[in-house]
Amino acid sequence: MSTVNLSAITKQFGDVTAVEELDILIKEGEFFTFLGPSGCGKTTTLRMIAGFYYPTKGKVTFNDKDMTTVPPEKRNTGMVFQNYALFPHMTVFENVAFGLKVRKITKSQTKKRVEDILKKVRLDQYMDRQVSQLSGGQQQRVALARALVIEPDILLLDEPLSNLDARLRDEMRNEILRLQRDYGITTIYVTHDQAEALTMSDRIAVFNMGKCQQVGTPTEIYNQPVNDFVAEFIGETNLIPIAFKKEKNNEKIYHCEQLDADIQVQATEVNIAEYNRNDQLLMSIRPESVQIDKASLTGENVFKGEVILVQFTGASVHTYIKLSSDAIIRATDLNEGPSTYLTNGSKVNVKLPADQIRVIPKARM
Amino acid sequence: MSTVNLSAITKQFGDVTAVEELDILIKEGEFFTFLGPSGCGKTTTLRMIAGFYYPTKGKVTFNDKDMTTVPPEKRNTGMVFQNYALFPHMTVFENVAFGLKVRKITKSQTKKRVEDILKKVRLDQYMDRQVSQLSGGQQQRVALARALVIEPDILLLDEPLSNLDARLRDEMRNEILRLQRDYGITTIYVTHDQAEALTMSDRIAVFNMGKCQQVGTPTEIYNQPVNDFVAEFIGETNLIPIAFKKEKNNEKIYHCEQLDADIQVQATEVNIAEYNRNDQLLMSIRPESVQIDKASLTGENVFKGEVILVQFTGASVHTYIKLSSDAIIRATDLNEGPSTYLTNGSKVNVKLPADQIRVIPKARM
Amino acid sequence: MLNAEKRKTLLLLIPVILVLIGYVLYPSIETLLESFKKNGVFSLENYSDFFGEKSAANFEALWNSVYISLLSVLLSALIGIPLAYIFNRYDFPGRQFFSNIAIMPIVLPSLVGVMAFMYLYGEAGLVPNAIKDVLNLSEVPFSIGGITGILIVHAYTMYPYFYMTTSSALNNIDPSLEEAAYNLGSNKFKVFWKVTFPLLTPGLVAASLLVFMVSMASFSAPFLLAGGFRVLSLQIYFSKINGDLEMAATQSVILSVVSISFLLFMRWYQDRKDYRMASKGIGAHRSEVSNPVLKWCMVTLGILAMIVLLLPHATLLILSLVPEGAWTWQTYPTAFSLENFILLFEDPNIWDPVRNSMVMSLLACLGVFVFGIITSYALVKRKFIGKNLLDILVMIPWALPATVVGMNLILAFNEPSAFSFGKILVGTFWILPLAYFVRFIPLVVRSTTAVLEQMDDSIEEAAQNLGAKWFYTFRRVVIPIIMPGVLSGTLLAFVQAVGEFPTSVLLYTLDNRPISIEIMNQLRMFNIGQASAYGMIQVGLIAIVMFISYKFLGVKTENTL
Amino acid sequence: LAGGSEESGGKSKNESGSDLEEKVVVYSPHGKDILSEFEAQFEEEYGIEMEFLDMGSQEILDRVRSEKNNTQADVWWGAPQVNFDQAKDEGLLAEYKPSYADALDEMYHDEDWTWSGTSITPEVILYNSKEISAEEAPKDWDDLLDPKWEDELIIRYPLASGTMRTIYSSMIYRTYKDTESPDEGYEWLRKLDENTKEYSANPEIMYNQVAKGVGNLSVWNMPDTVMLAEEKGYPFDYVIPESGTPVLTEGIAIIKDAPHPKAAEAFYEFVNTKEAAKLLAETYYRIPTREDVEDLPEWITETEINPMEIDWSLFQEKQSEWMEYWDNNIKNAEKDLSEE
Ligand SMILES: Nc1ncnc2c1ncn2[C@@H]1O[C@H](COP(=O)(O)OP(=O)(O)OP(=O)(O)O)[C@@H](O)[C@H]1O
Ligand SMILES: Nc1ncnc2c1ncn2[C@@H]1O[C@H](COP(=O)(O)OP(=O)(O)OP(=O)(O)O)[C@@H](O)[C@H]1O
Ligand SMILES: [Mg+2]
Ligand SMILES: [Mg+2]
Repeated sequence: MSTVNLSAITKQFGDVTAVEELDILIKEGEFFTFLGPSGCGKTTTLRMIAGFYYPTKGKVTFNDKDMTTVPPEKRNTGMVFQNYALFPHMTVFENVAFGLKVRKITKSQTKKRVEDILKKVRLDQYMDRQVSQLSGGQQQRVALARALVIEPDILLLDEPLSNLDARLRDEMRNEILRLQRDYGITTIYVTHDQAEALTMSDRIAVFNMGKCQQVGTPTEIYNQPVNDFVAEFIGETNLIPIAFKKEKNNEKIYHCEQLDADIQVQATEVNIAEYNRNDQLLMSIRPESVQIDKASLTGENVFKGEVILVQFTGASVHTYIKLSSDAIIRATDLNEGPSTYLTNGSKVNVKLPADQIRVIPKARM
Repeated sequence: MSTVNLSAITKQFGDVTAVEELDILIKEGEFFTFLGPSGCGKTTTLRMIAGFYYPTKGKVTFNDKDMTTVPPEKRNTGMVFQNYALFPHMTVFENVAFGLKVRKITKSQTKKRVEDILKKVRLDQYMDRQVSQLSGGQQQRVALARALVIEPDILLLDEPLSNLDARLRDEMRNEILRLQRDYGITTIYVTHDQAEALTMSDRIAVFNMGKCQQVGTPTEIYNQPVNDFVAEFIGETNLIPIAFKKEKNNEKIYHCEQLDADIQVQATEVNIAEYNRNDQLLMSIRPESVQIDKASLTGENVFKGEVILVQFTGASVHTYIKLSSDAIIRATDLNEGPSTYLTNGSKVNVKLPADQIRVIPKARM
Repeated sequence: MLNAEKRKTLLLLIPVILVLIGYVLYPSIETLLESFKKNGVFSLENYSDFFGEKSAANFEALWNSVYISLLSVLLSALIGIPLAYIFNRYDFPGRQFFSNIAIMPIVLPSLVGVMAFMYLYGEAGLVPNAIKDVLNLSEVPFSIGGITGILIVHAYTMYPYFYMTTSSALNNIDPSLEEAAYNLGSNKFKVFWKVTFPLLTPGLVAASLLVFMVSMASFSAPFLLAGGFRVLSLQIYFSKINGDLEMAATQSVILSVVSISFLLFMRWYQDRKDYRMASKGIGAHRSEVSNPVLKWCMVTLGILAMIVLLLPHATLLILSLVPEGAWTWQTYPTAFSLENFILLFEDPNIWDPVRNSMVMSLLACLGVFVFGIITSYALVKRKFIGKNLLDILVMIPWALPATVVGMNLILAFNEPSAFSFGKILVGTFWILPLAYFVRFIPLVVRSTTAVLEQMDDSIEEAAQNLGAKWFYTFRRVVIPIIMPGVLSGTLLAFVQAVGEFPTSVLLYTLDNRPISIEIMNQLRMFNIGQASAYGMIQVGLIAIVMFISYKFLGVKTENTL
Repeated sequence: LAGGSEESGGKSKNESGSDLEEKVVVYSPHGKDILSEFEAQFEEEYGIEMEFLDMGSQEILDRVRSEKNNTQADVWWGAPQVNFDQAKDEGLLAEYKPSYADALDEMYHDEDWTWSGTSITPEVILYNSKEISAEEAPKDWDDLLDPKWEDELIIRYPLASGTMRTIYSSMIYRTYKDTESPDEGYEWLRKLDENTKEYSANPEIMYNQVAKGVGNLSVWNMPDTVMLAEEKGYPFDYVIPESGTPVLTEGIAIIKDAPHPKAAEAFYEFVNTKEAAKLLAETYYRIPTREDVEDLPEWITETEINPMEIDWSLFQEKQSEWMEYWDNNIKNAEKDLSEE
């Protein structure tokens, strides 16, 4: 039930700059996700919000109240630590009850709430175990329960589900979302699971090397990435360098060196990202948008290619197609059984629909 | 370069039975994956192979040599611990070099190999950092590098990539696979990422509550699960209780109470799992095999339903359709842009193709 | 058939058990036997005496000993833990310096130390009289003596046990645990009580044991500060002086039984919970403090503590600088000169005792260092039957009064035995290093155990998995991680060995006369000035050793985390 | 001159080297000053090495006892006769009758010559001469019980001190010898206890407390009191109780199975020559036992000592019991508690 505002935050450890000039405003009750490669400063940012690090520069405000140097215990945030940080001398129950005890909740009330949350994270029969006797995933769930049970103003979750199986993760996700919606808890979530980030988040911030690259809703981030880093980092994509050639009606024509061909792209905001005159340009097309067919295809941007690899990933099948000596494109299709898989070496036609392509600049480092 | 044979292994901690009567034979150079829900005994099994636990009952053999009570340092296994277990008093370099030093590799050789592997896990510029100054994912990669660098006979990886982003995970996967193939290292892998398990593994064992449910290749496991636990755990599926009615030509007819209709299933091995006469039966159909259309559909197993939820997950879109008061079915389609999404409440036709359904028994607990 | 694990455990245990049996159990058995003898024949009379005829005095003594010891534990903890916490958790100017000062009390030679206290705070002492004169009071406002005196001296001299074990344990606590507690809304106080403090349990248990047992056996303080006050250690001494060796033995046995019960109780208390910090990966480090007010409060506190802590040393210095006769009836010393030092240095052999003390302490510490590490490792990380028994054996040299330990060694080694390789050790150079070794085993074992209890097992497993043999793992992984604990234990042992008196006096010979004997002799000749000068030399020496070990080893221990 | 002494040293070595062992080991509580001086003189005279261990007399007894199987020491120089008696009973001492035996009163040696006395120490009442004038000071033991001295006495804790044990036992013995019962003596000690401010654990503390006026009276031995007053500037003076005072004998003995018996005898003789006795008296305030020493310092010749008749064997027998009684029943432990 707080807004969180990070203004121009920088954090340095000695010479290392972990976070640089970060500006983010997280709205009340929002489910906000930090996405980014390992070591890009997500944990560091969370820790500054929780109050374990003081920013080297910049300000942290909650609801317009300056919190930059307020000690952590006065911030009413609930955090799931990346390394769990469970109290080894307490049982599962005691670990989870800790925050409630501190808040002077009555014994019976505490017991009820702890049992409740433990049931939700499927650990009710482990209540009296020492935490060292739990498996990795069980420990992670204790950490999660401990943060959730206090129903904080701000929930900070640092990869809280990384050690859980898909099924359990799904349940936990729903639990988190339910809590977050019911109590309107502002939630900041760090995850490496993109599907998770995309399904759960109200908005996402994509980080790279201590800097924020893009902030937006999941569909914005996925469908309208601002640069190649974001496009490549979120979801699979095919990136091929291109150069602007000309504009024609409501289409733009780009030339692609690698394919030695022109590419037509719809001239809408969705298909063309903002870029500067001297930026290097790339076209990005998601594998699932690539159409392949053994028979010939009609329309714009159709190329011939050869299947070089078919990969099975459960629900879907990836097909890698070589379009030219240095351009390989990947297409994803739903798995309809082994009989439908293409075989290596077969010749196919590939279509890159003009309304599915996005032109983006290369990210500046 | 070893086979690993677990025969009738049981491990108890006090009253808790973590692993029960496990029989698994892992072939030389195989990439073998353990899959299963949190707390099902994966780590425990790995630790018995590495030699940190002695089985309460049963035998561990490598290449027909009984290793049950051989101490860990004589097993030449390389393990990535679920909690990393990095040496806190050493730098990144020293951590990774540890195993080589023990093996009396020369200084220059060690340096070369460590630098090499650190480059591969993208940590070359962190060589001289103390491990406490690394981010979670960076620490995990140190643990990975430390196990890989010694090129062991058997590689034991306990969720080695859980804290990495998708891109890095992809690279690391390839690195592991390359090493594994080049040196023929027998690899046992624990992961919660199904796509990972399905793409990388030669074979997969699915665990539940300390017991092995099914062992098979990824396609076997995915397409021919032996029971509802496996079907549900690996990939998404729709499960609906049915009862056998009659056989007709090369089709079997089952009755479905919930839909109040008969279901036709092809009578092949792929579509009908082995079951006993008094097993409860279920039909399983993967969401990507469910066909939906606003227009009417022809053929067998067609039902009418109403869309109740559309979920966007990046590359694909999930649609939940209510077929009857207590039967909801999920269908997955590729994401072809917001314009193609169905809206809640719209009436659709649903087809469950007879060759995509699998009839399975309920798992006995 | 023995599996590899069991074989290793056995291999570890054999030397440990041999040493303990040879140098602890075998000598102590003499005392036990003695306690069951009356005029040379076996009888239970001593015990029936203890609980019968003389029970009033004995029980009074026992009770006094126990409650003084418990209070000493409490007071030492109250001083040691907060100091350790402040010096290890907050970064403020001079932190390193203050934290070194904090262990200075153990440097004070015990007898001279207590006397310095009396000169400071006694009825005729400097501080009460200075206050009286400044405020123009008719009476001194306070003076120490009696039980309060004993407790104050105990707290002062024993809090370093708490300080050092707490410091090394604190450095091993994963900071993210405290952060988690803050995050859940606890204030500093709560975090300390509910998280930090319980996690320090292994260290606190170690320190409590050490302090409890030292106070049980403490001699100088009750003797000097409350001559008539009955405690068990004095009863033993008087029984011995009165020539009733059997009763002395009986009382020693009772004292050990109490100490060992305390040990078992603490062990039970500690074993109820788990203190191994097995969180995933390694947490980030020292939390930051940027409150200037707090910072300066800390500095002030540091300076104040330093003054109080160093006052006895200063008194010792003053005493050593006062020429004979210049501070007898006078409230304040009337003259200063280097006379005492000059007198001392006129003796050409002045450095002999110094060298002896250093050499013997070094030898003993080396032994204790190696033995302590192996033993605590076996105690903490290995499973075997009879662990409690081993633990008791380890603690016996600490539970028994020092004189009794000395007597035991005499009885055991004034004839050839297998453990002395067929030689008579009494009367040779080697008996004293051996005595120091035996005396200080518990110190190193306890402080090492405390740190080992906190170590996550999987770190060791990782090393083994990488192919490291047990010994290599031990050397390269375990030892560096537990080094702070081991070093603090060994340093304490060294410092105490240099000043060790009660066993030295029974065992020294012409060739290995240590410093403490020299100080005692000066005292006996009423040369308090020269005794203090010698004391100052000892203090200086130990300070140098501590400085060196900090410079060369301390730097490394900082890196361990 | 230097050459001459060197020559004589060499000569004596030649003379006596034939029957003396190469060194003599002495255990003694006399302190470095005395011992070093005698070491130098002895080595010069006999040309053999003297080694000494300087430690308390109780410690010597313990040590001699513990070294029984492996004797290290030759001579035990200095301890009250009770210690020697105890050692004798345990069979730790050798017999030796010195050449000056005739000059010793039979009070000052053991009947079997296992030890002989070298000096005597009379016990006295010690007072702070800055606070109490000579007239005011108590004149006899019984004066100490006067209520005006309440909380003025500082007493060295008697159990641990030979001197104090002797004084206390003597107080009991004064009446015991007639009544055969210690009760009157106990009563006397109880009254003394009432006037006692504190019991000090060691002499140093007692001196300090008396000197600084924490309490102004004590009982102690005469030589130490004189020495402190004259050498170390303490404001002490003493009164020899009129009714008589116990006199302790300090002795010397040769240890049984001494490794260097001949040298031991030489040393035994050497430290109790007339010259030596005089030196000890003049410089170290020790009253010689020999009756044939002349030109003794004034403080010895001037003061009149009235030695108390004491049956040392009775002391030996009863002392422990009496002291234990005192410790358990008389000593007021509350005293230590009550002062804050
Ligand atoms: N030392 C122990 N004492 C008691 N029970 C234990 C101990 N270690 C593990 N267990 C229990 O054994 C079961 C299996 O644990 P294991 O660590 O093998 O699970 P896992 O499959 O690795 O799970 P995860 O995916 O969560 O890591 C769990 O239920 C766990 O609680
Ligand atoms: N105490 C420290 N001292 C020095 N550098 C540090 C410290 N803590 C973190 N860093 C560095 O700061 C950068 C950001 O770290 P952070 O933990 O925020 O990454 P992250 O985004 O959480 O990564 P991951 O996904 O791997 O957990 C990393 O490069 C890390 O090495
Ligand atoms: Mg992180
Ligand atoms: Mg696990």
